[in-house]
Amino acid sequence: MPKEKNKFFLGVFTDEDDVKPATQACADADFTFHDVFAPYEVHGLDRAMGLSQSKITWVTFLCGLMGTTIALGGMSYVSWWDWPLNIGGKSPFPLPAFIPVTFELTVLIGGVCTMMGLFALCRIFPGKKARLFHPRVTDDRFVIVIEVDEDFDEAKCREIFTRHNAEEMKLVDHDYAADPADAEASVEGGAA
Amino acid sequence: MEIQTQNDDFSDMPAELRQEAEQVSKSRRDFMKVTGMAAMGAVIAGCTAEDRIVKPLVNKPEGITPGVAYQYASTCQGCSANCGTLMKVRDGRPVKIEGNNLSPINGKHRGLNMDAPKAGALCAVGQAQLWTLYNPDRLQGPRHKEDGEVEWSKLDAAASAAVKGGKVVLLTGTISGSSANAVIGKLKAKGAHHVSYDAVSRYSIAKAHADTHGKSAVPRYRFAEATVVVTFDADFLGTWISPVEHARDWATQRDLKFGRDSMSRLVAFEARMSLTGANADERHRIKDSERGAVLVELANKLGANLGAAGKHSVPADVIEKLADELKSAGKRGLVVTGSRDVREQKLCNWINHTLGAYGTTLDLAAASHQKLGNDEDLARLLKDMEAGSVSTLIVWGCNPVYDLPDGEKFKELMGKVSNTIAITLRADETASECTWLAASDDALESWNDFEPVKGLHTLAQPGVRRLWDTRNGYSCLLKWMDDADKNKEYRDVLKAHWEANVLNGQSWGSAVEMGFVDRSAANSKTQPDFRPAGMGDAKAAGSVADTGALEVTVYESYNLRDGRHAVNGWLQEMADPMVRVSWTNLALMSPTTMEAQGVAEGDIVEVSADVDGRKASCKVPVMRQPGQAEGTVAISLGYGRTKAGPIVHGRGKEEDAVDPDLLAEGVYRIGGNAFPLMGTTAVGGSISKTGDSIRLAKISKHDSQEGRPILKQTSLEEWKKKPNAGNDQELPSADFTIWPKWEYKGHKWGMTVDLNACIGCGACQVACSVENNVPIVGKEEVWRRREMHWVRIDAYYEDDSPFDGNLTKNENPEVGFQPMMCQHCENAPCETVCPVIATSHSEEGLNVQAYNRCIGTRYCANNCPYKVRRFNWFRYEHHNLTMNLALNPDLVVRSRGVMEKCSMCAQRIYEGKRNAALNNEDVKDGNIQTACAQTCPTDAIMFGDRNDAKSTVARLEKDPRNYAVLAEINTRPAVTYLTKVRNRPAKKSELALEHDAHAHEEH
Amino acid sequence: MNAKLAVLFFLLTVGMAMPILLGIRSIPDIQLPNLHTGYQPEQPIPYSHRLHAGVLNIDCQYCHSGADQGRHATVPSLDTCWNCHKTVAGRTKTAKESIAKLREAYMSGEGVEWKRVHNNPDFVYFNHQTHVRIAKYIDADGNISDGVDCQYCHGDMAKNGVAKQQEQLAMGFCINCHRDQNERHETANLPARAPVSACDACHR
Amino acid sequence: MGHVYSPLRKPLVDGDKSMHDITHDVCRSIEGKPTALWWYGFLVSAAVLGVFLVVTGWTLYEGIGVWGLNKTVGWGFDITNFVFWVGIGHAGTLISAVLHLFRQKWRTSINRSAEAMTLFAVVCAGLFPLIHMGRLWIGFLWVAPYPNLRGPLWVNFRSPLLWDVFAISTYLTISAVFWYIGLIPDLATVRDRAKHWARKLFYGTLAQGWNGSVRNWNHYEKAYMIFAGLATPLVFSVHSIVSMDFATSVIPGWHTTIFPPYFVAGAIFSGFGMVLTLLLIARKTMRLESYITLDHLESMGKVIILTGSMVGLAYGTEFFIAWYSGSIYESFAFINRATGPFAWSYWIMVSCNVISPQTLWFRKLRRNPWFLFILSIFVNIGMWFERFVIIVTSLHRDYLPSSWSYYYPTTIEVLELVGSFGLFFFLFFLFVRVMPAVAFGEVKGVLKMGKNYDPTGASAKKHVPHDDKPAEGTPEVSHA
Repeated sequence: MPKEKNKFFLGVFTDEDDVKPATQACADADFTFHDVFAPYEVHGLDRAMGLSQSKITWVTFLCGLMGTTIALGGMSYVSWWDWPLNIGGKSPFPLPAFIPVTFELTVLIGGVCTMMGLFALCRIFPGKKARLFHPRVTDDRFVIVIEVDEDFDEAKCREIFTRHNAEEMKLVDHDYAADPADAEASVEGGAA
Repeated sequence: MEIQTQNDDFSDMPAELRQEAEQVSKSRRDFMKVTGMAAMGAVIAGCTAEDRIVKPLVNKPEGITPGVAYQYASTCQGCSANCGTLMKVRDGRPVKIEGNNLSPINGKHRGLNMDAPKAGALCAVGQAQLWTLYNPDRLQGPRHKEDGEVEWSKLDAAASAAVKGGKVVLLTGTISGSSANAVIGKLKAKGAHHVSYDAVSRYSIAKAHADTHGKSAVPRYRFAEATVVVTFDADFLGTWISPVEHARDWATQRDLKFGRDSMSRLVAFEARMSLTGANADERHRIKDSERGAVLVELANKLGANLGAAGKHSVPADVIEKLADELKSAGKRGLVVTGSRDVREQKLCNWINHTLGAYGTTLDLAAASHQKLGNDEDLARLLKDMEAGSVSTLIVWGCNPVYDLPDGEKFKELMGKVSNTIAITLRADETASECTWLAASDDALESWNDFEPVKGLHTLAQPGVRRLWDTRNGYSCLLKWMDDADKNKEYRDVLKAHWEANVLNGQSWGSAVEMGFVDRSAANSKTQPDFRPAGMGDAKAAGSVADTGALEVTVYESYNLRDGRHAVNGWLQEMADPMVRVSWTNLALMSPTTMEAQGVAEGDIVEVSADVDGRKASCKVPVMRQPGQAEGTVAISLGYGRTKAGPIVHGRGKEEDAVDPDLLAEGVYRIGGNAFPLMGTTAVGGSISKTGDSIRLAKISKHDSQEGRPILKQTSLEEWKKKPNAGNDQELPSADFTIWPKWEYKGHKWGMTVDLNACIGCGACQVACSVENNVPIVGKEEVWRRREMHWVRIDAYYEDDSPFDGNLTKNENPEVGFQPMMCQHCENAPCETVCPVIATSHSEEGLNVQAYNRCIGTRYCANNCPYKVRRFNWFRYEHHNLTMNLALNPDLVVRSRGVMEKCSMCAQRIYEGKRNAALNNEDVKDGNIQTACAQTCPTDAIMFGDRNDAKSTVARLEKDPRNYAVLAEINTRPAVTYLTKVRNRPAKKSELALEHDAHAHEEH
Repeated sequence: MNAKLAVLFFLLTVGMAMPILLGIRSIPDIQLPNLHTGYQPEQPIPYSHRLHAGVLNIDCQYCHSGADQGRHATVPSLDTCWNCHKTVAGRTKTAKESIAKLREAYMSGEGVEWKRVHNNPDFVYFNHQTHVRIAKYIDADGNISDGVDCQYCHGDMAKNGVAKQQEQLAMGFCINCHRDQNERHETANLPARAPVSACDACHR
Repeated sequence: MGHVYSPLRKPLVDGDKSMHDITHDVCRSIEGKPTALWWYGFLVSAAVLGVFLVVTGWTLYEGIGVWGLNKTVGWGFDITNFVFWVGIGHAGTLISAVLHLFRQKWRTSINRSAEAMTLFAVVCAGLFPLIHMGRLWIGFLWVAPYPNLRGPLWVNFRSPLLWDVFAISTYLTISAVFWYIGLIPDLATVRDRAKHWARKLFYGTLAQGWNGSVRNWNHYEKAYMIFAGLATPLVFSVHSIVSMDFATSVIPGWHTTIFPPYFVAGAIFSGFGMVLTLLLIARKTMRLESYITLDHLESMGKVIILTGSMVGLAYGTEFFIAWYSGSIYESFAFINRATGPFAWSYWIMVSCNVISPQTLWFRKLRRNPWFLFILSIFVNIGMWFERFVIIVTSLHRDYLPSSWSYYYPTTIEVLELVGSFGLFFFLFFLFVRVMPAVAFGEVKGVLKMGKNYDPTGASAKKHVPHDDKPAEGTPEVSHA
């Protein structure tokens, strides 16, 4: 986030087939994206925005590995190191019998950590207030939010947005947030 | 174990304790207080630490440490065999009864290994005697029929008056003791009459001998001397005269361990399938009415000239062969019969005499005193009562209203007697008809003496202070007859009598410590001469007409005997070992007979018959019994008591499902009373369906082993040719394993069961239940297959016919018994699957179960191939608090929801190790015995250290007969079995294996 | 993935797992909270172990005479107390009162209801004789002594007035000692006297 | 960059729905007043749940003895129900995760409720191993390896039952996480439509401030893929591990190496059966015919016939191996299954699981919702009996004939089975009332799928590019 609070220029779209090329065009024009908003996952939009691949895979991998280590280490400790009991005449270190729990713990710890990693990377947490740039951005509107910085050329941006059938364009303050309660109104407006 | 105690009872306790205890009133709660004080560790109640109170004694008696058990010798009074016992007394209460290892009646060499210490055998009934002691349903004080509870003084006054005038009759069971007879002699001296009778009478034997040998006595049978035994309905391994002694003796001749290679032969002719018949090498099914004819024919074949025998179904060549066998056995042959017909007994006597058996296999000189009942005396008494000439009747230790064939009539006749007094443990059928009920001590809280065999005097001493306001029966008699000893404790009377008559200078202390004094060496060795004239019309027994009607056979049940143990929960639940249906007696019929009669299992039928001109009937459910003679129905005695009171088990009161109307009247009855159907000769009768049926509480639902190699067996012939005959199953090597094997460095406990010796009596089962606090659960739970016994006896009916889904169809199958307890597998499937390690393997080779760790998933039980784990489905508790005193304090009572199983008596193992360590020595083979091995009358179960090369168990591991059940699944059990060898020609299936083996050898 | 990264991952993973494992390892040494340690109920007679066992130096087994004879160490019967106290009247006021109580309890035959301090649960079998008379205790240096000191499990009673539970006496307490001793017995070549650490030694 | 929409593809959403229509259609059911039908279903299931609570309470109070089990048959309805419900719990994750990995877009309309079904089925399943413990009050704690006063005594990692503890709890956790992650965007939509403060707070908390940022979608897409990747082997592992409860034992009929794949196939079979049952009900009562189309049903029908035949093959294989092993115990166990006292349960199993699905070879039947509904019920019954057959018939006659016995279930056990359905449906009704039952976020993503569908097939070769870029060579992919 820039230190001095820039204004935002946003364009609202209704079709993913419009927003994707529009984003691409904005990226090509070297505009600084604040963000792009979509009601559902639009494949390729992140790439169009110029985002690289998510790092969350590393979280999963490392935590999964940790799960494996904890499982194997813990089970070896419990059955072999701490008190090797004679159970059914079997070895105190029955490796094949450890496989299921090792697998489960790998998945469990990997999975739970991935969830927490996702929340951390997305910076979301229970109680966080969602900042919306359009009342219906979680329903059926796509919004491209461009930061109004030194590279920004409003005319060019308007041109790009219009070319891609933007429903609405406006310049807003940096603390702008739409109220979802306006959604119904905008539905009627949109329908008209 | 050695008797390590003072030679006395608690009346010799230090005066202070006695004083203190006497201050406390005798109510039950106070009793708890006394024992609570004595037992420092006894847990009173509560689960939080803050609540636990410990109240030490004010004065501690010398020589008794709280928490330490002491053994006291005594005599079992469960039946009239009078085996020697040792009471394990802890904190003033007996917690276990075991056989006295020194007793000539039931002491045995452990594992037949002469170096090993001896152990004392006891049957299931003996093991279960604690129940009677602690059951609070017995009389807790003297009573009057109408007035209820009375003072002793009032009763004494009335009884003394009654004893003084008129014709006084004392009616008892067998009373053999020297001092006991002295007391009764004193009463007789005052003009009273003494009549004794046995509910299940052996008077016919005495009577026959009176005629044929001039001596009215039951001989002492010595099965240890016999090589050929022929039994005609005498269940000598189960209930006949002195079953523990007979079983022990018989088994010594069946032993093929440690190089012995000969076996006695047992041939049985019987109508019902008895325990003896099940163990016979050859068994023939005959109706009761055919018995005489077979005896006559056998006698004829042995040289008697009794004329043609009547009709019977046994092929002539069988009898011919048997006669040859007997002839070659000579004086080592023995023929016995359980018949109540004197003529048949005489035929027996003739055969035994002809064989020359008197003096070897049966001894009339040193006769048995175990059945002294005199049926003729009884008949006279009945006549006198009818005539109204009896003014006072004292009934003691017997229950004629219940157990006389015509009990109803006896009850009627009692009305004609002006004074009726019962000396009794409980208000049973007879006592409740008496005016006065003198509450007698239980056998375990009173002094007594016996002479089971001529010259063998045994003592019974109390193991506990009287629980309630009761009195020794002899003290009662002495008081009532106003004897000089009337104010003495009976112990002192007994002691004085013994010192004068029995001890012969031996010290009283040593007699009490031993529990008996053996003077039988002084017996004459000469047998009375046979008097041919005495035979009389014996041959007429051979021509009893077969009416063609359904014959009714009644027999003494193994568990309840003549009914005196009907309120014993342990015995009710263990069931008769042959029938294995708990909590009722049954009308047993062969499958074919059942079909012919149109009845099904569980149908309640009324069996009725004309017995000696009297109409009698009995209502019981039907059960199929393969091996029973066609056209017969067998019902066991001992059930159907109406005044025995309820039995309280882990699920509450047991109720009779046969007759709910009775229950509504508050009468608890289990099964039907078959005594009315008891006749001298064969009884013809009929059965009719009542339309009701019940779910039978069967211990086992399936009797065939489906051709699986579980109970392995062979014949003597084959075994002689090939020592591993019957045990030559090829197994994959058990040595291959992907894991390193665990080593057992110190002890490695194990058990060997000799299937040749196991007679299936179930003594181990009850011994185990008593030792290990195993609960009884009642009919409903047993029906659901939830009996808790840690050791069960599997009975397999050997059968060549194909699997029919339920029971064998073979009409005369062979039976094999196999005790099955936790096998303590080295590779235990149960251990692996427990999620919380509630079960694991000890370093001494045992599969241990930590009950308090168990969470009750039942996975271990599912995964147990032997199905020996028992789950506490409910909280099984003793609803009667005094019954808790019978619990063994050395191990816990399992709560609900946990799995339990045989621990190989861990508490006894640790005790043995502790004792060895105290003496700074290694554990000797035989010094540690599990409860089952300890009591086994035939030493079928042997326990020991498999790592000790000299131990019986380790030596038997090398025996070619040794095998592990289900060895093919490689569980490596610590319990192994020895192949059963039958002394009969090999069967085809057994031969086939042998030929295969030969074929292999040739290649 | 290059080799450097692989090493980094491995180190990271182990780095994450080790503290957890070491944490578990250290747990048996941490005394987990226990309901019973420190239990010191008020007794009907405030019997002072400090005075009797400490100052007067009376042997534990003089009173707890069952300890080498059987399962229970036993709370002494009143005649044991009275043996001395028929002549010893006590000096302090408390002592005099207490002895008067004892006298009353003994003479009347009422007895004293003590609160039990060391309570094993019902499902635990413990035998004093085994530990006091039979066992050999081998310390860390290999010195063998006959019997386990009372103090090992009961703490130093002479420190306290009224009896108090000082050790945890939970299964961990027992089994850790059993297993240590087992090893030391092996080392000292005393296998026959090695304590059993199988379940059935205590749970049966 | 844009989408190419193949004319060969049929639309996944019928009717001409806009994105907002979809939002509205789905949210309507959780925003408006519940329908009478919902109330009816909810109350009935709550009542049945009440029965479950009562009988389970009684079982805990009185002891496991209130069931009909005995020393030979230690598991009956309890573990049968457990395995049954775990099996049901398989299709949800499978539909969601595996189909996601395989890019099967038809999953979108059903995956949410299928996942919910998984979750609730696993909840029901997890209850039974708990209830079946003799001492639940300590057992639930003691199966966890936590440091304790017992010193070095932990848990037994050799025990398949402990593997179950880990497998089921992992499966429940990961399924819940997967479900919740999928829900977040939809919850954000619901939040933004909410009027009442309480709803705002509730959905706002759960949606965690999600605002559709593509920066977040970037991580989300990856994470979702990872979850799908984790959940897929998990689906297979869970029932494999459950099968090891039996496969690692020594009891003939249990000791079977083919159990893991056999159980997984059976689980998918039963899971699809249950999904079908629920979908057909939901489709009818919630008027979701536009979203759950006949094509969906047909696809599921095909899965059922495949897995049903696999299960049939497994039954045959077991018999073959029992004979081929030459073990008398093993062969008897299977003969006893088909002809013994429990033969009735065996033949119910075979007719429901193997014979009845074969009717689905006919396309007409595959596309007949009523027929499919009846069939799915058969499959559910059959699969319950499969577990019953495996558990009870193997146990009741194992090695020693002396211990052979029968098993008479008690009313309590039957009520617990019925009651568990009460719990399941109670949760399900709660779910459809509170959470968006269709993953409308994902449906919107496939809305355009098949919009160029040409039923005549005439335009098969004639691609209609939507934007300026030609899409030659990629006619079949749904995205570039």
